[in-house]
Amino acid sequence: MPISDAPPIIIADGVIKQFGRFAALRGVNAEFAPGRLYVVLGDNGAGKTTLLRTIAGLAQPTRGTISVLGAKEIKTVCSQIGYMAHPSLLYDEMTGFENLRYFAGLYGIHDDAANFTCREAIISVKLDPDLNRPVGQYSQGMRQRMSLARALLNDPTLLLLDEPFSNVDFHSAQEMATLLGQMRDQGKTLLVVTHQPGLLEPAADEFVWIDSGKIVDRTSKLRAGTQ
Amino acid sequence: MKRGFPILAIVTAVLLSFALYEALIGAPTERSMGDVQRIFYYHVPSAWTAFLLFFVNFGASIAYLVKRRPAADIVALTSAEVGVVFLTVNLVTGPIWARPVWGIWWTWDWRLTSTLVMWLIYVSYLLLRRFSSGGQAPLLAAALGILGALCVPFVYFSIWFFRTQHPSPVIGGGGSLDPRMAHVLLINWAAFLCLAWLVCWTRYQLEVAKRQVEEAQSLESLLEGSR
Amino acid sequence: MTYLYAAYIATWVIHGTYLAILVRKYSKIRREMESLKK
Amino acid sequence: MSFLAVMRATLAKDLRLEWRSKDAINAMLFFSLLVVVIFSFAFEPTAEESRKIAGGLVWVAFLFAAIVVLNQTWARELRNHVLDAYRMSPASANSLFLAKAFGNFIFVIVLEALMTPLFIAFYRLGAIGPAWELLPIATLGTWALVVNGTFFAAISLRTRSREVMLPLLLFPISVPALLGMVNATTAVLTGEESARFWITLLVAYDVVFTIACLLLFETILEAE
Repeated sequence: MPISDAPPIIIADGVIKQFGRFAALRGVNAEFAPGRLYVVLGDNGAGKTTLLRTIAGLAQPTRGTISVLGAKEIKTVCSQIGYMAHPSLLYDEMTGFENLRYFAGLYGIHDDAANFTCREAIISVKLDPDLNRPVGQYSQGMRQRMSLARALLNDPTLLLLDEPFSNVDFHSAQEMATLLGQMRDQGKTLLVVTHQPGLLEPAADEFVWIDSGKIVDRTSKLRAGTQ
Repeated sequence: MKRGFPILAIVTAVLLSFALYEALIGAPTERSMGDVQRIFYYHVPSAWTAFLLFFVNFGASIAYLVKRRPAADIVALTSAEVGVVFLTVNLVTGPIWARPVWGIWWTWDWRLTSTLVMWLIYVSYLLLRRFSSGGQAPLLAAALGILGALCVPFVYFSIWFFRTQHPSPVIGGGGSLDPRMAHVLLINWAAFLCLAWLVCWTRYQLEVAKRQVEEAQSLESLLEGSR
Repeated sequence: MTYLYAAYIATWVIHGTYLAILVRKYSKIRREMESLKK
Repeated sequence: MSFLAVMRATLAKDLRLEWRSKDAINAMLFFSLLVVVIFSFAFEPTAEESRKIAGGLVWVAFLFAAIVVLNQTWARELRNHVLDAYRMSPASANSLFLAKAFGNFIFVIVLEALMTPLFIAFYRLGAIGPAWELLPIATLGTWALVVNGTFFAAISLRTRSREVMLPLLLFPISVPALLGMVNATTAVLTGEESARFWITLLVAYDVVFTIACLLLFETILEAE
């Protein structure tokens, strides 16, 4: 594994996140280099989602600091971050294209440019941009892919994906995994939380193991015996 | 600071007893209302103290939003809570005075009504503090504190206009006040201010202790999990 | 006169109640502190 | 100009969502219809009597109906956590707030336009004073309800039992505005006095609270 000289894109220093008395993160110290694909693994409730939300700036660490793309104030670099959450982050009553048009507007992409960007994003996840059906009536797999398309709208340099393959059929999941690999090759940084690390094994640079709110191990190969 | 507390407690006790003596025996008896008028010496200072405390709440709310210091938040909480207590005294003694003088417990006179509305505003503030938890609670409370304070002049102005259009019983004590009575009133106010200061101080220390305990508890749960 | 006394008593009952609430809160915190020290 | 563009897009999105689901407007309409009917049992709806209390009646009905809409606006953003997507974007918090406030304003105004004929018919109302004044009164009064309502709905969103919290926070602070609306309306209906003072009061209230909400909203949105 080549050691990159570029400064880390994410630096977490003693990050603790508590909800009342429950500690979701118990002191995360980690650096993530740019242009890599990281696969984040761990049991349910280990703190994977909280880690992603903290990096995305949606949750403030109770203690410790986190800096993303060189900024402590994550809001200032938010236009370079793409986030795909477990919920779809889409309006069920609107079609996929309408949804994306709206969110593109939030990033200052309007009119023809928005039409173009949204079509491209939808096509890149292998969906039909002209599909005239509200997202609420999509299958779970389609919704997941549309959700990924939404995260790609602003052409982010850092992508945070929370369970992108859950409920997606095997074939589509493989296609998505290939797409993620391509994005890494374009120089994007990806953090992917998943229960199906096997799909990403060819593309992944590093596997990050989380247990009860701490990073317990980082390996370049998937350990034997996991799924 | 520690030694200041008993001194203040003694000063308050002495002042309160002296003020009580002055109010019951020292002050001259009002001609038309008789002894009942002596409620005045508890009724009015309570209201003034409450207004002062709400003003402190307003200041502390702004200070918290600007500086984000927990101390400002505790001051805001303390002043609102003690303010509500004092305003409750004012609202309870009012009808007890009104009954023998006007023959009715309550009238929708502008002063009574606007004081009641103000009481409602700050009770809703305390409710919000009760029903929100976590790191964001102080922010929400501060926002409400500011809006509530902005609302107070509107409340008084609108209700004043509303009720003066319709004739209503006139409150005694308005107009010129006997200098001896004014003297007693001021002594009582001083005594109640001391009491308010004392109670606020206690409440403040209590909240500080409570937050320290919570901090320690969360730290403890943090350590337990990492074993 | 009864009204006067009623008002004064009511005032002190309200203050007393509030102080009692504070004392209860304090003893609760005290207990939690004790359990923490262990 | 991005501020206005985002605001317009959000408003259009909200109107479209409401048009497709019609959740809020249906609930609101039926609710105020119920209020009209129930109030008619509370007093004899003869012309003379109703003229005096109609102002209060109408606005209480609209206030309760507005609560229904206000709870809906943010609930819509919580489904699928869409609000997170907004919070992660560089778009300004205030364009979201203004879009939401305008959206609610439109819903409540539509409701008022639909309900007013009903009130007139049921309670045999008619204005003795200058009826055109009802237009600015309705506009200013509705904005007063909606601007604070949108703000407090966003606050109560982050508390436990949020649907209950909204009226508890909103009603006390809305008292001056309500007084303004009710009295201005009564003044016009009875024609006994001028509504001038109350309209001025509403203008002042609207200005102060719109500015205050705009200054504070970003903090509320960024709070987790």
